[in-house]
Amino acid sequence: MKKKLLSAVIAGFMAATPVMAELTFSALSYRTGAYGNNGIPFADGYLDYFTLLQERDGGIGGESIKVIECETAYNTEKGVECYEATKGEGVLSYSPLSTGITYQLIPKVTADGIALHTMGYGRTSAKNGQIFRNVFNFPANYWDGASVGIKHLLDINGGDIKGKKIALVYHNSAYGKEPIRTLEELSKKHGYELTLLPVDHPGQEQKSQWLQIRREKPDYVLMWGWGVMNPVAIQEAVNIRYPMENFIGVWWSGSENDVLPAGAKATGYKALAFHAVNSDFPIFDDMKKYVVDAGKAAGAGDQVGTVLYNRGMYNAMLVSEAARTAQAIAGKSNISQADMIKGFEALEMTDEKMAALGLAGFGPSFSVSCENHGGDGMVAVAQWDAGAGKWNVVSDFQASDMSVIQPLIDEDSGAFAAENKLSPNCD
Amino acid sequence: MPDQLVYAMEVFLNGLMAGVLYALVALGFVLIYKASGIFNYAQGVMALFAAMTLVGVMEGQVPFSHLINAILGTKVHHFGWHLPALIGIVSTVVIMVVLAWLVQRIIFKHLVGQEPIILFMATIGLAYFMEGFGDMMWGSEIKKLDVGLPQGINLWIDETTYNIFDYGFFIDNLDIFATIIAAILVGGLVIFSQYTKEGRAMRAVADDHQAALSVGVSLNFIWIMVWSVAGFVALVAGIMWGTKSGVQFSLSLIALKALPVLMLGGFTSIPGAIVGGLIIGVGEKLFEFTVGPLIGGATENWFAYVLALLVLVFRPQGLFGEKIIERV
Amino acid sequence: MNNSDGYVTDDGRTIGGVVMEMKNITLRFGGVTAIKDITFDIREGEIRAIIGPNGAGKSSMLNVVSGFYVPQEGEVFFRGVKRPPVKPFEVARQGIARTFQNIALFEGMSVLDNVMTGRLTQMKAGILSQAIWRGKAEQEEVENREICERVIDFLEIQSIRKTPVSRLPYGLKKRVELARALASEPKLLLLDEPMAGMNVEEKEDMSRFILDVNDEFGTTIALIEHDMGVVMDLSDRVVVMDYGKKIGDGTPDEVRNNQAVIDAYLGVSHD
Amino acid sequence: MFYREAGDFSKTYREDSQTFPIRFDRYRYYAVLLIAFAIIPFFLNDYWVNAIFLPFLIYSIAAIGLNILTGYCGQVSLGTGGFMAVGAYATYKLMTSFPEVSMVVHILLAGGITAFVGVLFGLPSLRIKGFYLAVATLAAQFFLVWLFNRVPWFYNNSASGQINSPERTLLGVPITGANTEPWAVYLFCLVFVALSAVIARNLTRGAMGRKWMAIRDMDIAAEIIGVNPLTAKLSAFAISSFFVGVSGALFFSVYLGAVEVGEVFGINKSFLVLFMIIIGGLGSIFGSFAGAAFLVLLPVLLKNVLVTGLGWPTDIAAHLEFMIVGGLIIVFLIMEPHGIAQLWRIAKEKLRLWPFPH
Repeated sequence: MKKKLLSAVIAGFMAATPVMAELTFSALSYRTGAYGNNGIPFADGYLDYFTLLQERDGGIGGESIKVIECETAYNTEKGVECYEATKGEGVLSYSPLSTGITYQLIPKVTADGIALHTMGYGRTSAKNGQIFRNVFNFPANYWDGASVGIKHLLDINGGDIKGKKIALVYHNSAYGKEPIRTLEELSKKHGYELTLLPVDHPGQEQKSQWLQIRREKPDYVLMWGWGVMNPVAIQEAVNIRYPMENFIGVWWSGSENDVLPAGAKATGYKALAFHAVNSDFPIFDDMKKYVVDAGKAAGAGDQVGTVLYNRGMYNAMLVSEAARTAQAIAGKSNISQADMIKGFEALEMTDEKMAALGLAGFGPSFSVSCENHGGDGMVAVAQWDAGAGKWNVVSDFQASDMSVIQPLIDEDSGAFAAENKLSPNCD
Repeated sequence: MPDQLVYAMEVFLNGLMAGVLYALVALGFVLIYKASGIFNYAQGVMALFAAMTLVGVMEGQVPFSHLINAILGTKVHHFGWHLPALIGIVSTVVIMVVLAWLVQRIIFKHLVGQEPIILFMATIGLAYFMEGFGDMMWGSEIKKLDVGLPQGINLWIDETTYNIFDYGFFIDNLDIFATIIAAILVGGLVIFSQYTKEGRAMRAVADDHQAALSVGVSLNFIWIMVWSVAGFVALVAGIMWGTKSGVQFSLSLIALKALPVLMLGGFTSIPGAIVGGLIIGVGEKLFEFTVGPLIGGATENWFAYVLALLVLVFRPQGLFGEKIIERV
Repeated sequence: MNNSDGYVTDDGRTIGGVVMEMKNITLRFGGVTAIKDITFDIREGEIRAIIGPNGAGKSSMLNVVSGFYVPQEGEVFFRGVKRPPVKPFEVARQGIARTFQNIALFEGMSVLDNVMTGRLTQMKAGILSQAIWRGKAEQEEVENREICERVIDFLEIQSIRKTPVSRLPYGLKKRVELARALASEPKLLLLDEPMAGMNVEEKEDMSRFILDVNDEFGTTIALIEHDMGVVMDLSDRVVVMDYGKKIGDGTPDEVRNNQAVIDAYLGVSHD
Repeated sequence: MFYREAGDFSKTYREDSQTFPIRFDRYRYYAVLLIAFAIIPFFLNDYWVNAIFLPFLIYSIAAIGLNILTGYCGQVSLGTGGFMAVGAYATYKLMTSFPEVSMVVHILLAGGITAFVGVLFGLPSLRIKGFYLAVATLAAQFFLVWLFNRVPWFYNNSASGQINSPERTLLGVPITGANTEPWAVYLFCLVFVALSAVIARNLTRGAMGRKWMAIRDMDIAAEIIGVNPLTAKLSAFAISSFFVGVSGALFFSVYLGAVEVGEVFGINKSFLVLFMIIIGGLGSIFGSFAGAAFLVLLPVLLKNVLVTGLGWPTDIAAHLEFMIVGGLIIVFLIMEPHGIAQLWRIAKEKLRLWPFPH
């Protein structure tokens, strides 16, 4: 039995022996499991963008693109298997789309010298590139999100939220706990009062939390949710008639999947975003022309233009731009994994570049450096309009409050450095 | 009256409501267990599957479209029709009956007379299979389920309680509705089992397989029937939870909410399931309300189990089972 | 016949003093009284039978002796010491072994392992020694294996040593159960209907084994049996029960001529 | 022919009660050991170690542990994930608190701690039976996960709530952390696996094992022939949990290196290990290995065949995996409730007689 399987595995494994001729990227996606319904649009966007480059431009800098998709089901072990299975093929960068898997891969990619790009998730303190040499989490991380969320509240309150009551409804996991520290620091600074409301996975049942919100009437509710927790929370908020415009979710709580089940009453719900959340950009015409209509779309092809699709696409765009940068630096089109890291480290996203890509204003302009792998933490606020069935960005992209965040980052990355006997350096 | 007490009352009421939903899921377990001694772990997945099927039928999804497209390279997704809820529900019931037949025919026909634990494990296997099968058939995207159930705060209760305590209680219309449905469902089951031939046969089987056989009751038929009824209960539960949270993977986890209910109420007693459900619902909500803040909240996942565990340690037969006398 | 010291049976075996004594035992299940004020004793080396019609309370009596049921009233003396209400496994450790009316073997294990379970009370090796299978554990294993093999030879079940008991026919299972009980080298052996459901040959074998056990190892035996014939041939003294009461006690001949017993068996109406 | 035991007699009871009474089996066993220890290490790369061998070896320990409790003592547990978490967090606390102490010590201690916790949650088994107990063990599962997620002390107050295993060396060779060599971690785990298997085998073939099996087959009879159910059941819980704890410790420190409790040690873990012993074979050490190998290899195989081979979408492969695993559970329960181990046994009995079936 076992022997037979083994041989079959060998067969399957051999079927995927390294081909270094092209630029290889990995898509550690999850289309199944508890979070599958959010993983699908992201994966589709990520894959479609590369397909677009391939179909329209014949790849990046003349090199054709190969993307290996690997299903992780948001499961760390599968993630490791995917990494080990694909790294042999000269994959230039990984985007695991799971905080858990990110923590798996950080030591591995460090040892193997491969770039790891975690956009809006993962280990926040990886922003400190002097310690996490080949881990990148631009353009924004959770602590930026928390900070900008508070900034938004400051803006709509004329700069003063002293004595306001703010509740954080969070997924009771590593991911959900991320913003707590930042919010506590900020509450010291701005004098608001923070209530923590954990919701255990999966978050199907949140009556207790929302009854408490109804009783204590916090002025604002922030949410760090994921999966089914989001629609349930928004539904409950609607049920208790909580003013939706005072309810702000992180970017992982701001997709159509989350608001649609609650119907019309969800209008006004806000969510943070570090990229555009609708589909009126020139690139989508190309997307339609070269990918969807050509029948080359990943998945069902029905997700184009949704928030998570855009995020996947944005992620792919940043990765491919990093590859271009790497090609420019290396002076050759067929770049190595080491070149790719340099590319990430020197990446500059200017408005011109974005415009040229048909993505004018899709995301903030920012630049990466060795000291700063996290970009400028530019985050905007989007609001849901159930009538029109679309999200609208209602604020400018604004930077997070580094005076609060930087110390936290130094602390955490310092701890990591000490634990692993690393010395910060940029050479 | 002190606020905390008023709040506690509100929490209590909502606990009752939540308990009804738990009981609804537990009901499916009890039915099958009574009639066939099978502890059906797949009940939760059945609820998910039923809800998926309902949405799929109503929205005119093409079953297995992913698979078909992958193999044939086609791009089929929708039939392009939208059916009214009633038709959807009816056709889903039919599908659940077919499912019941298949389950009995393919699996449990071959496991008659096995120890309970083997049957239990078999249903875990069934649960896994149906999880994959359901996703394969309808896709794993989240689906909005709307069969026109009312949802949101009940204003009447809000006002009346406000006039009494000058604090308006929050009761979700959906929960009230669920309670009514559950009541009707239980009433229906009682009538069915008391006054119909099949029902009496079912009770006979529950009491004693051999005896039932000897008076010419077809076990096979009864079991298929029971699985069908359980499938129907699953559909109802699926609709309730699906309306709350949309139809998606996590629906299957509601089975985990029902297990402690069963341990409390005993696996064989329908009233037990209901009372057990209410106790768990109220217990976990009140615990979260009182003790939760002190120990950091999110206690609901384990409270029910620990409570059930403690009860069992002192009453191994559960709250409603009768004492077990060991003999050699 | 006085209870003070032993006596000599007609086949010349000397029976010693009292091993087990039941004084005024009363056992109830809820409202039902299964045993009413029964007193009798079992002596060193004798074969003692408890007989009576169905529902007379024989099995309950045996369960009291084996400590599985604790009587509401009365005292149990084992080798002169009053026995406090104890757990069944403690009784077993005092050297009382039994078989069961409807076989209670460990179906998942081989014959040998089943017999070896009879030695569990004697195996004391520490967990570490067992884990590495060295020293005390291994030595114990071998010693006890030898004892068990002797019993296996004695009961002539060598050939099925390694067979899973689930595959054995009824008669053999009964024999294996007896082997398991004997393996513990009991001071008192209780047999609950050892010949129930056996054909004549099997019954004869079983009777032979019981007698052999008694005079090879000098084991004291108490047994319940329906079959009057068998009982009368086997046992030295007989207790007769009916409706939970003792209606007769003595040698087979005495019992045979006891009017109450005759009534009980011929079913004279009780009034 | 191939498989002869003719002229292969056990002359002493010691010989007869050894693990492989038949010479042929014995030799095959030595051969396997030789290959595992002396040959495989030279042919390992990251993929084979991290994707196949480490999970296989570590799950084998967990399966052995659960098999002792469920397969030998008949107490079904759905708390395996929770107990693995205990092992993992115990190691984490130990290795960060006492960096200088050897990992071997830490892992064994973690096992011990888990054993203790296991006994605590095993106490109800004295009153609760069958799947009432199975469901009751879920209390352990959910409570432990909640606890490790809740109390910052367990993850040294790290910002993320994740635990990371820092680099530790054994005899100068790194066995945890980023810079480990495939062969090193493989051998490290293999040693634990081999020892676990031998110990488990010794315990189950001796007095302890007979007590457990007696309780499993008929607890009342067992008690009447002198088995103390308290000590028998609790010893099973303790030893089972010890192995599960060790596997959890390795799972975190050597295999994954970083763990978030809810995600890695959730209820699915409990079911996965349970499936391993059902498919592999209840009450069989070999079955524990077979089951672990099967469920570790199956997904990889399916992925390679369906996705890499046939180029199917990954989600379909994932769905199929669920269906196949679930289907196999059922098939095994119907066809062969004793799993792969039993099939293997039957095959051997056939081989013994071959080519003369009578």
